[in-house]
Amino acid sequence: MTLSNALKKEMFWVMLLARRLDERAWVLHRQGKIAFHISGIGQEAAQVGAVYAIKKGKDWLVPYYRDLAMLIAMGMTPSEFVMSLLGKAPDPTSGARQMPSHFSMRHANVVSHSAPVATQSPHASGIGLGIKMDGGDAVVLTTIGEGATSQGEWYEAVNFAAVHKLPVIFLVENNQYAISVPQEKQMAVNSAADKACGLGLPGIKVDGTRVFEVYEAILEAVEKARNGEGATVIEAKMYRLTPHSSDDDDRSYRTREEVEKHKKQDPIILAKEALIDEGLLTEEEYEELDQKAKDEVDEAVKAGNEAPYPKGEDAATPVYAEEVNHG
Amino acid sequence: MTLSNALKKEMFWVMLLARRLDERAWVLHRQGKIAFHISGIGQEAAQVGAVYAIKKGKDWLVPYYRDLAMLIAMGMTPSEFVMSLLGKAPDPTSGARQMPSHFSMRHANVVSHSAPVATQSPHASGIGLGIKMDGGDAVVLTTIGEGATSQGEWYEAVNFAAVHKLPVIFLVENNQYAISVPQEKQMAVNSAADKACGLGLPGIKVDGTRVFEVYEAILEAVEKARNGEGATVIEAKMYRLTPHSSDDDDRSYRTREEVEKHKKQDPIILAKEALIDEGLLTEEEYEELDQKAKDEVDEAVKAGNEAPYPKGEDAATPVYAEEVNHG
Amino acid sequence: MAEINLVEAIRQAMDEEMERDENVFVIGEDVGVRGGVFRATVGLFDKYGEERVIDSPLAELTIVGVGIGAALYGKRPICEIQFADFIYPAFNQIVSEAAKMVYRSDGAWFVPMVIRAPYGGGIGGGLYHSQSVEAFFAHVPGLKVVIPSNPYDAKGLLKSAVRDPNPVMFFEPKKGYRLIKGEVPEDEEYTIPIGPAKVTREGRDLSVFAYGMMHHYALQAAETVAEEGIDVEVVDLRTLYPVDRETILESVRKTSKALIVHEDNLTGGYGGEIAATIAEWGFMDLDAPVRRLAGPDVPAVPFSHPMQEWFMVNPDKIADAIRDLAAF
Amino acid sequence: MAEINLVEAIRQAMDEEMERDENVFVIGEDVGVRGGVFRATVGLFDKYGEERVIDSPLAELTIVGVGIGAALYGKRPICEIQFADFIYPAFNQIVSEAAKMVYRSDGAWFVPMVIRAPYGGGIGGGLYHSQSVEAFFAHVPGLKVVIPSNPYDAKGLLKSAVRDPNPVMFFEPKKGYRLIKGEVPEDEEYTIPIGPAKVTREGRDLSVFAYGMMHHYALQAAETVAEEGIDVEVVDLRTLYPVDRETILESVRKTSKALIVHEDNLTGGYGGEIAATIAEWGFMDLDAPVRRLAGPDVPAVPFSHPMQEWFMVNPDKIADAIRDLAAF
Ligand SMILES: Cc1ncc(C[n+]2csc(CCOP(=O)(O)OP(=O)(O)O)c2C)c(N)n1
Ligand SMILES: Cc1ncc(C[n+]2csc(CCOP(=O)(O)OP(=O)(O)O)c2C)c(N)n1
Ligand SMILES: [Mg+2]
Ligand SMILES: [Mg+2]
Repeated sequence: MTLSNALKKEMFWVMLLARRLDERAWVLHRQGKIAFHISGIGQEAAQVGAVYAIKKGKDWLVPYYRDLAMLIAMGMTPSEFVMSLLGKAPDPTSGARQMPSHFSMRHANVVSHSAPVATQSPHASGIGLGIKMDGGDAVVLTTIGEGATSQGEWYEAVNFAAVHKLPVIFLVENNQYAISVPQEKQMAVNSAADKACGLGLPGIKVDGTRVFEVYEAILEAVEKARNGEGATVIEAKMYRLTPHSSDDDDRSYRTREEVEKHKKQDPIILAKEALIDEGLLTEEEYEELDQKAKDEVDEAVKAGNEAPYPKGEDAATPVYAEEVNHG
Repeated sequence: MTLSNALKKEMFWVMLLARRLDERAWVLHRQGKIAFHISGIGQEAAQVGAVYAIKKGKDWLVPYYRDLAMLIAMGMTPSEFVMSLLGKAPDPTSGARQMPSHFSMRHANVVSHSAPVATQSPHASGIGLGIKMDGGDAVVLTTIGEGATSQGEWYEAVNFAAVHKLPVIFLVENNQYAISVPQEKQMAVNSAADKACGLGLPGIKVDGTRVFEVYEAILEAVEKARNGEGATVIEAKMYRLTPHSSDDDDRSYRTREEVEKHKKQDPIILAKEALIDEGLLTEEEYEELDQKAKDEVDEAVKAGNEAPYPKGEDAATPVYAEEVNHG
Repeated sequence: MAEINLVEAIRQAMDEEMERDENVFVIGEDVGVRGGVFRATVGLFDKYGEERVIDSPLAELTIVGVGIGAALYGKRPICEIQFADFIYPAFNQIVSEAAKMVYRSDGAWFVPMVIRAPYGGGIGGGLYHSQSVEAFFAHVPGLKVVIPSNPYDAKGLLKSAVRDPNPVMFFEPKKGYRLIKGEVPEDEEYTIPIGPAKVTREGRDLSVFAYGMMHHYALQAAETVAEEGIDVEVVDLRTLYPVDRETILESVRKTSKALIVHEDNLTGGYGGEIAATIAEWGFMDLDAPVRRLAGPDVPAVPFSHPMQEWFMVNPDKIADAIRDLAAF
Repeated sequence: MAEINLVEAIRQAMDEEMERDENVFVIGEDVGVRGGVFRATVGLFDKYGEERVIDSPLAELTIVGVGIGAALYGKRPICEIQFADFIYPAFNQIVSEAAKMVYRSDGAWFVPMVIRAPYGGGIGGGLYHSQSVEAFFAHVPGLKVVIPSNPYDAKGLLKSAVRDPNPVMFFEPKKGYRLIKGEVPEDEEYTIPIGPAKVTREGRDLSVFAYGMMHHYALQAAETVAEEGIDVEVVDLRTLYPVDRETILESVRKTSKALIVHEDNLTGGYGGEIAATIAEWGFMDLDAPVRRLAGPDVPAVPFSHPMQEWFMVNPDKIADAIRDLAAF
């Protein structure tokens, strides 16, 4: 399936919107208006490319904390994200219980994420198992950082999916660092995709800075999964262009030159160039889109600022399912 | 290094002694004299072949519960084993606190084993780390069943050893079952050795029913490890000729024909034939050795029967190191 | 009514629930053709097939983590952990994930699942086949912790657990699997609500709080001392978490003396919570110190018989503790 | 004497112990060039090199499991878990292996190691960067559990922990890392024994038992109510396991009233053990119910500020609980 021009532009728009929103979060943090931000800057191509290869509403997404662009692609609005940044009551992911970027969108089959890395991976396999049991043809896309693939949890999840030929795509967003720790201290293989051979399923590498390449790679894996051919591990390689989080100072472990070098591979720039090359975008249109993105982000921040905080005692429930009252 | 004839015979002797001891444990169980036995029958070739490739007293062994023959090769006496079978006070592995076959021999660098599978694997890597830190040239041999390689614990242990190029041999004793569960429900690869490629270290397969082949394979890995070339995963494939343990009834999950077929590959028979073929053993000598083994086992059982049980209140200590009193 | 043993009651509960709801499935080590190492799943593989009775890889994290995923999807997994001692590899999935899902998603996501595990000593299992692990979980909001003491309760509680929309830790006193027998209705379907403790023997002189195998022993001890004129009330806690504080305090109000019994290590064990409950909200009713009788503070039950006996709480030790407290 | 903060005290302890004994090494996530996400290992990488300050893979089981192996070999690992909330993947290694090694080998093998982890809420960390985990471990024979409440103790206790031949869980109140300052001798080397609790404020009217950040707050609350004429004794438990029952009971003997404070969830929390201790062995000294003030029974501290405040125990809430109990 080749992407229509309209879809290509839509994908670019989502990347751009996610980027502007993410940048604004950093600004809010510098202004002292939010306590914490963890960024997806540099990873938008992989995230948007991947999500466009699955069917929204039918397929499942089990994301991790950097997947802001993925969530925007799935329909999360900027203002919903800002609610969680500010810890405001309308935060739809957790009612402001969780830190920002611990995503959840039940209506879109996006599973709630926690902070301990790799815990999501077995869930993806379990969802895949459920789909298989029911004879369905939905697929599960789950993401993780390359560092977190060091957890036994990831290994076990992939192993189970491989043994049972489950419809799961294990996407590793390899941004080359786990906070300060570089890939070579995590693994003795060159790529997280190389781990697949030890687990008996295909392992694919893709350039994670190029949105349409990611799309193609994931789509192939998705189609296989949908056809009952089982799971795939895909590593999208890119670079974390920001510090790990707003609590991090990355100057202690990497040079500015290294970071600057990778800024030339900024996925937004690459996608923009690709669209311009294909004649699908002009500089002017880009400026318009960019302005629109900034405007939407402004709106979102405004809505966030106006929204109320939860009441303290709202935190008393729901601990158990029977306390849930969405009435 | 080729094995001297004397060593070959010694290895055979150890296998035979372990076998007769193991068989006696089954008899004791049938007689109602012991509560539990977990057997190494069928795995002696791999165990003895492996241990003869390391240097006793210098190298380290981190075994698992089936490694009776390995322990005999390391110097554990039959009577010491019988003490643990009977839960008698002189049991040197645990003072009769642990179930039988939870080995430990500190003076021989054999680490204490517990029951939760795969927990030993990270210990092996940690010992390897210690050796490397000190610039030593000892190596660590650690064993595990193929089923237990499904645990994240094993993956993490091997990964760490691979990343740090530690002197550890991860020997997988693939006896084709984890209690009732066959290999294909554990992994989607053909061999636990194939898991190595995903972890960035060599993975070697060897016929685990042939003691001298195992010896050669392990020796090569040991020499690499000693030379600073890092860890190896080795799978020795054989067949569990007995039920999982004295609590198991294997007729529920495998046919008698299947078991009988594998009895033709009994490592004791194969080793005996090899020695006879090489002119190192005659039927008569074999009978003598066999009688000697049975006699030693008789002695051991006698010693075990005569030994006292621990006192109940002996179980109160040592919980902490400062309570240890070996005076 | 038919007399069956504890493990058969558990088997029946699973069978009936699998029959009732096709979303219910079993996953664990050796639960398939083998029917479980304690035979709790015997026959289910033949009846429901390998898709619904899944022999997992030898990995508890997998069992629970995959179970959580399946539950999020809409299934009703019953995860079997072969021995409670082997639940720790799944600790992260249970505590970080299953327990916190409802809260962290503000009620959007549920994890309806049961985690079954045989626990407890006295069966020659040594350090790693004898452990009691309830205290680790009866401290985790979002979980429910259930321990039955007899076939009737086991069946009714397990059926409720399968239907519960929350993760339920269901610990089974393995020593009682064949030892503890009891009447269970044959044709009539029933459930027992998760939550309430139960007064299983009325008495005036003191209250014994126990669960699982120790509850079974407590009833025996109560009979023994009854002959000596001590009238013991026995409360089977059944659901350890959330705690049924009301039933506990009501009993203390009546007897003014409390003895808590468990086989797990004393310090930091579940008994502390019951003692604290009584010391805080039942203080004015108390006529004597709140006593706990529990396993000693050594790592776990040793293998060798005399040592095992030394470790284990048994009816005699309970009777002694009752006499002691009654005499206070 | 120099005034330093809590995290600097911890850094100094590690530095001094690494200097003293070349077998001591540090392993954890981001402990190397980054100096730890809380900066507890700053400078150690430059001073001792990457062989002794090891950036582990992102895997807590690895950190602890490899640490155990190294300890068996003869090293003295200090394992850093980045947040206590992330200790669960290592639970099996800690509980099944480290804790049981001495006992199961009848004293042949030791595991001298320290597992450090920042714990506790009030820092905007939400559900997974705020947890208190001490109750899980203060129930496991073979472990020692230590929680310092000030720089002086932190340094002295951590040095003892490194020298201890047993596995020591060392939980650090992260909210106090920079907030809690105190005098620490500059040139003079000292250690503080693991085991004894400490009466940090003498008083007659009631005893408050606390540790970590809550001990810091308890002292503040005691000062507040002192102005109202309530004379509070404060006991810093410091070593939670094994429990120093004697110091606790001695204080109750004196004051006859006990309030236990922790930030972890109430039910099944560590306070239950202290309350049970007092209700059993201090019963005759009591003039009032044993009170516990603790976090509510919800999964963990929520992120949003008002909800965090609702969850957290603070000096005002402690003062209120003191007034309440004093008035009994
Ligand atoms: C179990 C666990 N341990 C530690 C952490 C702290 N932590 C959060 S993110 C992170 C690094 C993750 O690196 P990687 O998996 O490569 O993902 P990235 O952040 O680079 O996208 C660490 C160590 C955690 N969240 N969970
Ligand atoms: C963590 C854990 N889970 C379950 C068990 C119960 N158990 C003991 S041995 C065994 C099967 C082991 O199979 P494998 O690793 O292939 O070794 P084998 O016994 O075949 O030599 C199981 C499930 C255990 N000991 N530890
Ligand atoms: Mg990364
Ligand atoms: Mg096997």
